[in-house]
Amino acid sequence: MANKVYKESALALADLLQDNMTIISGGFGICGIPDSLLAAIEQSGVTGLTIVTNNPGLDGMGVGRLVNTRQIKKLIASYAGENATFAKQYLAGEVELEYCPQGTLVERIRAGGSGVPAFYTPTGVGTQVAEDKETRVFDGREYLLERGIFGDLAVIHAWKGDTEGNLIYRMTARNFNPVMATAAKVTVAEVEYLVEPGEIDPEHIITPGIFVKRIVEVAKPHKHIEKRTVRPRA
Amino acid sequence: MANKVYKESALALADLLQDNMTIISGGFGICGIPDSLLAAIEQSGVTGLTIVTNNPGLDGMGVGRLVNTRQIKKLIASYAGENATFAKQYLAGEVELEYCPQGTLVERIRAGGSGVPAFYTPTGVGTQVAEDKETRVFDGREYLLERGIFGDLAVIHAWKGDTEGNLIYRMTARNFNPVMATAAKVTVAEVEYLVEPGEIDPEHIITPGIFVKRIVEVAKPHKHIEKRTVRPRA
Amino acid sequence: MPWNREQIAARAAKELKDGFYVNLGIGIPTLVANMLPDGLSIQLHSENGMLGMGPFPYEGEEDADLINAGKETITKVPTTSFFDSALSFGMMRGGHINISILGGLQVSEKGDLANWTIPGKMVKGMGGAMDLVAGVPRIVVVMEHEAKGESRLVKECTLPLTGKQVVDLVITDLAVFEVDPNQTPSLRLIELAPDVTLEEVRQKTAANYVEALS
Amino acid sequence: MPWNREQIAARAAKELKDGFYVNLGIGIPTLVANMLPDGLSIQLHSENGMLGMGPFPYEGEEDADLINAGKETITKVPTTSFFDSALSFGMMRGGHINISILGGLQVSEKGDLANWTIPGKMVKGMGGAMDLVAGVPRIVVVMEHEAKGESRLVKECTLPLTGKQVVDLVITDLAVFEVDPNQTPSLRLIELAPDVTLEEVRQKTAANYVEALS
Repeated sequence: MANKVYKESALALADLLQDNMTIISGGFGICGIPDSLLAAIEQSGVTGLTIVTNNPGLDGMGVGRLVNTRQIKKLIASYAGENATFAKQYLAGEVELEYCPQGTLVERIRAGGSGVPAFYTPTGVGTQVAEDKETRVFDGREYLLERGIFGDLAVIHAWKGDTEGNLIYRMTARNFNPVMATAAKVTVAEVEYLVEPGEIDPEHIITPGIFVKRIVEVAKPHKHIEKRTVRPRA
Repeated sequence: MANKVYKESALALADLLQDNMTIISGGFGICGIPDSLLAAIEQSGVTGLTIVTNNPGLDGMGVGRLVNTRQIKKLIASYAGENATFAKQYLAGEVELEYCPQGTLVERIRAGGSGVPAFYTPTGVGTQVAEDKETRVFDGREYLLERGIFGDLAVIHAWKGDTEGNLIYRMTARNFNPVMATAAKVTVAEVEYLVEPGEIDPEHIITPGIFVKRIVEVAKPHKHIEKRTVRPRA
Repeated sequence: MPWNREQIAARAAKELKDGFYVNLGIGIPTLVANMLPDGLSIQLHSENGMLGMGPFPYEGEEDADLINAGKETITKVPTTSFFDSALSFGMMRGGHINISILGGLQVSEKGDLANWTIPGKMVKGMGGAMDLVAGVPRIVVVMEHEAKGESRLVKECTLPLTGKQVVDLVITDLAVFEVDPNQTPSLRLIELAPDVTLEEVRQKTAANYVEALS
Repeated sequence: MPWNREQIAARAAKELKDGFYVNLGIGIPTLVANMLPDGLSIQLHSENGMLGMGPFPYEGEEDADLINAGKETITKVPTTSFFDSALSFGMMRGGHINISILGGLQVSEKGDLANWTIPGKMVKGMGGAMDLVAGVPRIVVVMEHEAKGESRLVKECTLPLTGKQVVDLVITDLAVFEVDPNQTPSLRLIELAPDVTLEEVRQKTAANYVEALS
């Protein structure tokens, strides 16, 4: 009987990683990032990667791991602040960066995962995002043609998953993860809690198991906070 | 303070209904249909309607109510079987029918609700669905250009909703409802249980309240079963 | 002896492999649900927003909110998930479902499928059939070989198409054909029902095909 | 006396109406969250997948899984819902969010906005800003009137654009301008900060505008 469960991130990825592949990675900032899977990619030493992610994390954290080791050839992201090493490499021309507005980025990934090769969007019309892109007017308004994105591999982080690959997320750690889960030849999910089928209410499942080929439990990951903001107790 | 709650379906719709408007209606078969809201539309007597729904329900049930009263000018649907009155009217040329493949239909509605005016899809290439539509080749495969749909009014059925308009659904009664909730100038939801904000876990909410302008509780709706299939007890 | 409906379904069930996500059409395909190979992990997809379909409910346990694409009452299983129609069709169009077993009215020798309407006769509709054939990588059609004495395996479909060059395998009451678009003719007879002869298939098949029994 | 950052935010907060869904950018816009008009139902949207944002947590109650678009720890409230990034940006692009209050680097007299990068200086990115200005029906920009002695209200933006003709209202430390694309010039001065003179605004504003104080 088909088994999706792997004991370690490195084992889950071992036969999947190749130089010059396209990897889609979940997370917003360092929230909801598949850090254990990214650490395994770092350790593997694969290089020439095209990484699709909202932003390249912090120095040595999340996708930032692969920045430090120069495993990335090209980054497709909506934001690249907060990572000084990436900024330095980019300004020195050592890494490619394709800026994609965040909503366009997630819609391109959703399109790729759902068999839509291209769509029109109002976002970016008249800006440098529109350079070299087709435009078209519908009902008097101008739109850009944007293409779907489909990766060789997607790595995502979920809170809880069952052995069938059904996943749920926790608060804003959900972000890009469920969409990215749909948009690669192979999706590997790391989860904080691995449970049996039936333990997650079928009404609450966000990512159905069909999208998840492999799953690995990463017990008690250390989650960093990028900007700790608090208020005084009254 | 803004109030979305209405006491009755008729009151929730009273100032919204107009002849010749486009109404998007949730449900698959007669499962998850906003029958109370549709009954109020029937009662109102508005006519010349364009109805977007997966299929026109059964005789006098769901959208079938508006078939019997001849309030529909045009139906956009993926399926029109199981409703003899509609079939008769259609074969007599008394009502327009635009067939739209089910996946294209829901994607057009999703596009309309999320600001995407048009997208390409492989569905229907080489069939009568492709007649009069633009085609385009991406990466060696042919696709059709399909337009988004955005209604004047969407009527949907949910299981539970809070006064802010956050909604959850029950099993396969979810179907088109969450997508349709996003795609109209005004969305009115009928719910079986109206609760206070906070009573639905924010992780479980399927339709955030931003999409729902009005909400009405329809206590204990009578739910019909279209095809009762059972197995013998062992 | 030609296969009956159950036997056609049983032959189709052999196409299912461990770990597959499967969409079954209405009619003969529905029967496949009762013939899933033992010990394999197979999840059934229902276009109206469900993966992991269970059998019909026990009498008295029917729930109007839990139906399949044929509007029949069903049940859930431990692996079940529910979702909306957009995600459901994203699964299809995006190639995530491994195989679909569908009924057919006509299949052409190039693998075109017609199965959604008979003009002037049926007011039904394509439902999700066009999405399935456009998105699912393996399409198996199960149907009677003939309708009213006319072959359903044809040179060109005369009924409105569901999809062009989309069929991979056809299982009729008489035989099994595969469609290989890289060969001419594309249609290849690969299996006969018990006691059915090559001659009988020749007589009852309007499409060109190669006899390629193994 | 020109408005300080809090006063600019307070002026922006007056644009919020009962029942509004509101997206606040980073910087001065964030301050608006503390100035929501009492008794109104206003839900704050966070692009990373949340509606109904609460205030910062009490010390010790921060949760790494609960952040806003500025990556700051926040809290939930009874009306909160969580969702994925696709639905979040569908809300923006689809016109469901009523108003967005954003920071700016330059606003042109036609309502063009530049607020995402200074070439050669910043390696940041547009994040969700281009989606917001393309989709949200009312865009309010809050910014200092000048940067290093140069007007930020310009004839034509020299910095890369976030969007063309997208700004509806500009609130600076000196004044409030509305943009009415049906008038020439489109930019209209409609309000002054206390003790700020028309003369001072004239001197510090590079864009053409009409004085239209009510």
